[in-house]
Amino acid sequence: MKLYEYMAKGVLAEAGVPIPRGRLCRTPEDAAAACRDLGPVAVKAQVLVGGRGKAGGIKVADTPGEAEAAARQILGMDLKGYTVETVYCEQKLSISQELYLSLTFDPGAKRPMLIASASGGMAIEEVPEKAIVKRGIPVAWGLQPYMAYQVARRLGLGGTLAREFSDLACRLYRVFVRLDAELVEINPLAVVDGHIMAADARLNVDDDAMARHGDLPKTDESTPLEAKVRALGLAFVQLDGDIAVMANGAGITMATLDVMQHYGGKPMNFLDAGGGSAAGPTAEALAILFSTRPKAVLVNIFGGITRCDEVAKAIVQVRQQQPAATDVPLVVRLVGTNEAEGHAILKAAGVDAFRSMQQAAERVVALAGESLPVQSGQ
Amino acid sequence: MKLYEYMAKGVLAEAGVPIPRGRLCRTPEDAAAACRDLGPVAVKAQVLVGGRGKAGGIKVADTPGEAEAAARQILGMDLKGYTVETVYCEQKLSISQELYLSLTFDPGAKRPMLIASASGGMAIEEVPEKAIVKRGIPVAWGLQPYMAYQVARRLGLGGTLAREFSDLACRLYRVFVRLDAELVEINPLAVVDGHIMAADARLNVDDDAMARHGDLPKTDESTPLEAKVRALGLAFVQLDGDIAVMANGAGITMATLDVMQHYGGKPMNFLDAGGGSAAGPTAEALAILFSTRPKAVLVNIFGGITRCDEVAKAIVQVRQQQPAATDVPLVVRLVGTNEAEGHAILKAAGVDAFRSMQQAAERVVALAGESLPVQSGQ
Amino acid sequence: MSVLVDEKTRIVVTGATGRQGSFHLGQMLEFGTRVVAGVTPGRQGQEVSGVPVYDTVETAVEKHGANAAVVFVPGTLAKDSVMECIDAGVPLVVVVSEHVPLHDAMVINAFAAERGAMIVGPNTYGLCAPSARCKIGIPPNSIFQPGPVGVVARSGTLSYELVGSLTDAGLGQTTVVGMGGDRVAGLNFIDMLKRFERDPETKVVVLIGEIGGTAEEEAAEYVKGMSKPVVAYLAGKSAPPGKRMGHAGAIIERGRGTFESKVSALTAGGAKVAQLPWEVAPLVKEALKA
Amino acid sequence: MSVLVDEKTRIVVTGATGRQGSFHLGQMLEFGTRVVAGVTPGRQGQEVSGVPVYDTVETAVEKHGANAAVVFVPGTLAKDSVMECIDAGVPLVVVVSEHVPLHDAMVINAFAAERGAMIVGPNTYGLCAPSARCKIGIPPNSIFQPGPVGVVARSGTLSYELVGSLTDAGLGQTTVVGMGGDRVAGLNFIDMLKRFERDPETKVVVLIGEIGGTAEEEAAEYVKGMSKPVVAYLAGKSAPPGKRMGHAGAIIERGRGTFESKVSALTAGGAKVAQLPWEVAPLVKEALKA
Repeated sequence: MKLYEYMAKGVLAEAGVPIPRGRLCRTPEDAAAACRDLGPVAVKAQVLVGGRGKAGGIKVADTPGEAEAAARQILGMDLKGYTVETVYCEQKLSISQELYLSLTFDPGAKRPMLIASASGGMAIEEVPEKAIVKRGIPVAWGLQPYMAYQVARRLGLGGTLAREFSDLACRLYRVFVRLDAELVEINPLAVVDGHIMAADARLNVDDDAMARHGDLPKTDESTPLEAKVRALGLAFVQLDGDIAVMANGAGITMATLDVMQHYGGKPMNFLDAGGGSAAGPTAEALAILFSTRPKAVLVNIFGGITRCDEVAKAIVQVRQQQPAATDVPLVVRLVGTNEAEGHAILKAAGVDAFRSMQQAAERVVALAGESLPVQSGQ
Repeated sequence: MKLYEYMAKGVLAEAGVPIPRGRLCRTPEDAAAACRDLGPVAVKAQVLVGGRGKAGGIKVADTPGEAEAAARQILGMDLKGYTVETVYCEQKLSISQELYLSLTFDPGAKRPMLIASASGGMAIEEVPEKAIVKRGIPVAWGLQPYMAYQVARRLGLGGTLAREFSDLACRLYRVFVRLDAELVEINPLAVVDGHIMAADARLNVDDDAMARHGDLPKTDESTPLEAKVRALGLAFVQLDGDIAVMANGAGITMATLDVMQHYGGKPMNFLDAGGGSAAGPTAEALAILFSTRPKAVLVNIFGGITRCDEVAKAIVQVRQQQPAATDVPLVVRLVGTNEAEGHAILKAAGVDAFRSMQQAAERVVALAGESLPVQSGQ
Repeated sequence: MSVLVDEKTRIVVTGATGRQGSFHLGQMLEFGTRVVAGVTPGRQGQEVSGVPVYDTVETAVEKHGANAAVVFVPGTLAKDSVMECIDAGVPLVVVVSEHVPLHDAMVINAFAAERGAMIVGPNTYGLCAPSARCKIGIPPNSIFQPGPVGVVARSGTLSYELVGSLTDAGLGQTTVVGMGGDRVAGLNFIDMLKRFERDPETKVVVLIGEIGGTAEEEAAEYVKGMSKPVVAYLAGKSAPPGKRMGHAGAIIERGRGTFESKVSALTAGGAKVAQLPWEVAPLVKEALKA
Repeated sequence: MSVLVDEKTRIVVTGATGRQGSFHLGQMLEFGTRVVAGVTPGRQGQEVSGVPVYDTVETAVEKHGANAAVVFVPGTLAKDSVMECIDAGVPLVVVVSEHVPLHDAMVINAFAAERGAMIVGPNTYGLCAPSARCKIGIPPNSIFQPGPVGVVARSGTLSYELVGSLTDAGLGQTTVVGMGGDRVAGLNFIDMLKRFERDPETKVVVLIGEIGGTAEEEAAEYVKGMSKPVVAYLAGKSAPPGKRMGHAGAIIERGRGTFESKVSALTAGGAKVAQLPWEVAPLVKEALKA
């Protein structure tokens, strides 16, 4: 779960990380009032996607009138598909240097990693590798001040700045661990009047650890449809095509999309019904897929634990109960335990059933009228 | 620094450890009011020493009148040399089992240790070794639930109690580490209505870590004199004798007391002026010693870093400035850098100066009029 | 003797009395696996499919000499269960639990490294050595068959699909291992490639990867030096960049971990990369002939 | 060659520009010790007694091949400084700092154990190998003399007293080590007794203990099996039970760690226990003759 900038900054401030003064505003009038209190401000769209600056989501205002106008422009704006509902008005900073600092994890080394650069203020993936300092952090001991100080020296910081950097990084690390964060990113980490402060902040919390952070504010970047499917505990992503797809397991779902695309089909979604999922949620998810009015639906189930006959029964039931479903061509690929029984149930209900993934994919693409000439092997 | 029971319980409650309801009371009237709110209570003297129960510092009261009477008896009471200034009125518990649980450190293994017993409610040193479960805790990983659960099983706990024990021990461990505790002790850890709660609590914080716990309430069990000397950063303990002693370094100070006692002297105090201490604090401490009106004073300085002449000058100055000092015989044993100069300064001021510890000890005992026939070597 | 487990592997199941744990305990027994004990705190004295249940792993190891564990407890409890297994001296811990928090996974791995234990997972289907009749985890029993192919994968059901297709083609397996779909996992591709390279019974290796992360690219470096042929299949060719596709790992970011980079790295490493799932078995057959 | 340090020991001083650090850096140089670098963050480029100062231990080690460190930073900063030394690969770290928090001392020791480093202290005066002209820490230079006696102690000034009395009696030392007065310390009596037992130049060992803790009782067990004579002196005979006497360790509790228990354990172990400080040198002389 991603936190909005203002939430992340609230968390950091509590942990003793210096941040600029600022205030969350829901209306242009709020923004004007904030500017009266704070002086010249940056009016910053609160959205969960990066790159809002370039997209016009940040405007500087020197007077309450300018702040009001800026907020009026930004509030309600569409930023990369998300509507801006709040702005954060923050005192305008006179920044003498922009650094970069983040904490994330290193899958290879299986431990946290600090990433820093003296070239902040731009996306870190645009900073050349040699301008980036990386430091693995031992899980057992955590980030120690000396480690962060070494990084500060490598960035070319000295004196007060090196000490402040080290202190700030250690505070950030405590937040990173305490909140089960995947990423804490300060970009830019600004030098203002010879001191370091977090001019921006991203904080992404591990979804798998949300249960132990009930006190955190909640955000959601799902579309309503995604939220509906995810509420069933299933992984779901909306795509641009028109053939709805469901399979059980992330890898097989991706492979199913790949195969279908190979035959010219355009997937409408990624829906992983889970490797060990029961017939119940699978059926509910299928019902939702039907409600999105696809050209056709492909279900690819490898029945390991769940028996094929149970899955078949659930599929048939959904098809019968969903008014939208009867018109939509449904292709099911079903293998595994009680496979024959499953196929019999499906066929009796008029559903196309296959043992071969290849045939099922070809069939659903044909039913959606999207078949392409296929070059085998490429 | 030791926390009072009520302070320790406040800390534990914040960490989610179940404790009985209770209230701190400063007057008998407070206690009566507490009993009206809480029902039958235990009125417990708040002192920093153990064994208050046996010493009459805990009384049970079923009515506000009884609570008032109990508080009247306990408040102002002298418990092992400490005057009771507050009582903690706590709901009377119907305890079905008393356990013991503490976290402390194991100097040999250099790590924290959990100590538990199914025989709680009495001093743990009176519990037979075989009824005690000890579990070393790896510093890097801390106390994990499974470790505490294993201990619970070894104590014979099962079901809910084992789970609650494990949860409580882990919470206690977090407090132990977060507060730099030397000891967290729950005795008894009580079973009440099938659930576990901390019926008493001790929490001793490492003095060397107090700087990072500025938010903790402060307690002090020093006598005014001890507080005065400790404020100089020196280690000081009042004893029962009449010869004041100061040396630099804990080991040499103890050895000086031993030697003096060997010759029949009775030490009035232990004052470690510190191995590397400067002449300044040494002089201030000496001035305090003179103010306690000892029969004689013995100063034993091994001048390593501090030069002997500096020490000698400081001693002479104190003696001249303290009206009480001139009548008190002063013996100084001084060796090390600039030894000869030091001795000259002392002799010029009429102070007995020795190079030999043996002679100095014999001399001060003689001056205090306490010499005994000595059996050499035993 | 297989590369991770063999006939002497004696398994303790944690979370044994849960829905998943008890079902798969039975399935493992049916496969022939020597499941010697279950663990669920508070359930000591019970049995699951005739296997005794204990309160602690310590006791299970003491009484039955278990030398491998499989963890079925819920994700947020997995850290404790895995550490308990390692602390009890179990050298191989297969973590089936899904939704293990990222920081817990890092702790588990650091603790395992300190104690010299091997973690498989979390969020793995487990592993199977068909000739040793040893399956630890949740894959369906029916897909396996003894033979010369070593399989290492990230995804579960995709593994079943491909292992099933191997078996259907008469190509049995020495050992099949799932690394699990999480971003921080114990055993990785290279760990397994090394073992397969050393294992005299393994003649060809199948690597089943997917977009996201750089594990396949790193594995490709090792493949270069291998004497045995490697056949790879990668899922996610059609995934749009920047969208999470279920597995936490399957996210395309910063130009790394793309389908193309993985295919070209593995190809450069000398692996044959199958374009479609049903091309894997024929490629393995070819490799065995060569 | 001495037991912990020798002519090739190259020392880095952390907290080198502080009052204590800079003074003792000079004293160590005067003794002949090879102090190669100092460290104080923010002071790189400065010098102390001609020794260059760096911002980090890493740099000091890189530039000067330091293989031992002595830590003079304030107690609450010692943990960071010691971990920095260990992480930079320094195998021996002498922690002079006083008032190191207990939990920090535990962390330092666990980290040192993981990395295979040796900690002396905290709250120690350090150590000295007179024949190697190597003194690390704060004892006065004048008290040492090369010779056959190994000394290991808890207290500082009491060590100076007794080492001084040995030197005055013509009894030089191979190595003198202070374990430090804190409750959780790195190197302990047994670690040193083992080294002295192995060291061909050490002919007799002096153990200087005090009341509190059980380190002396544990050492006594090891003394039993030693081929070399051990002379002990213990402070605290007159201390009343239950009162803290300066050193955190010097507290008599629960009937353990008393003067009597230490004397009887060491005597049973075969050590000669001196009753008074000035009896140590004569007992050592006797032991050397035997």
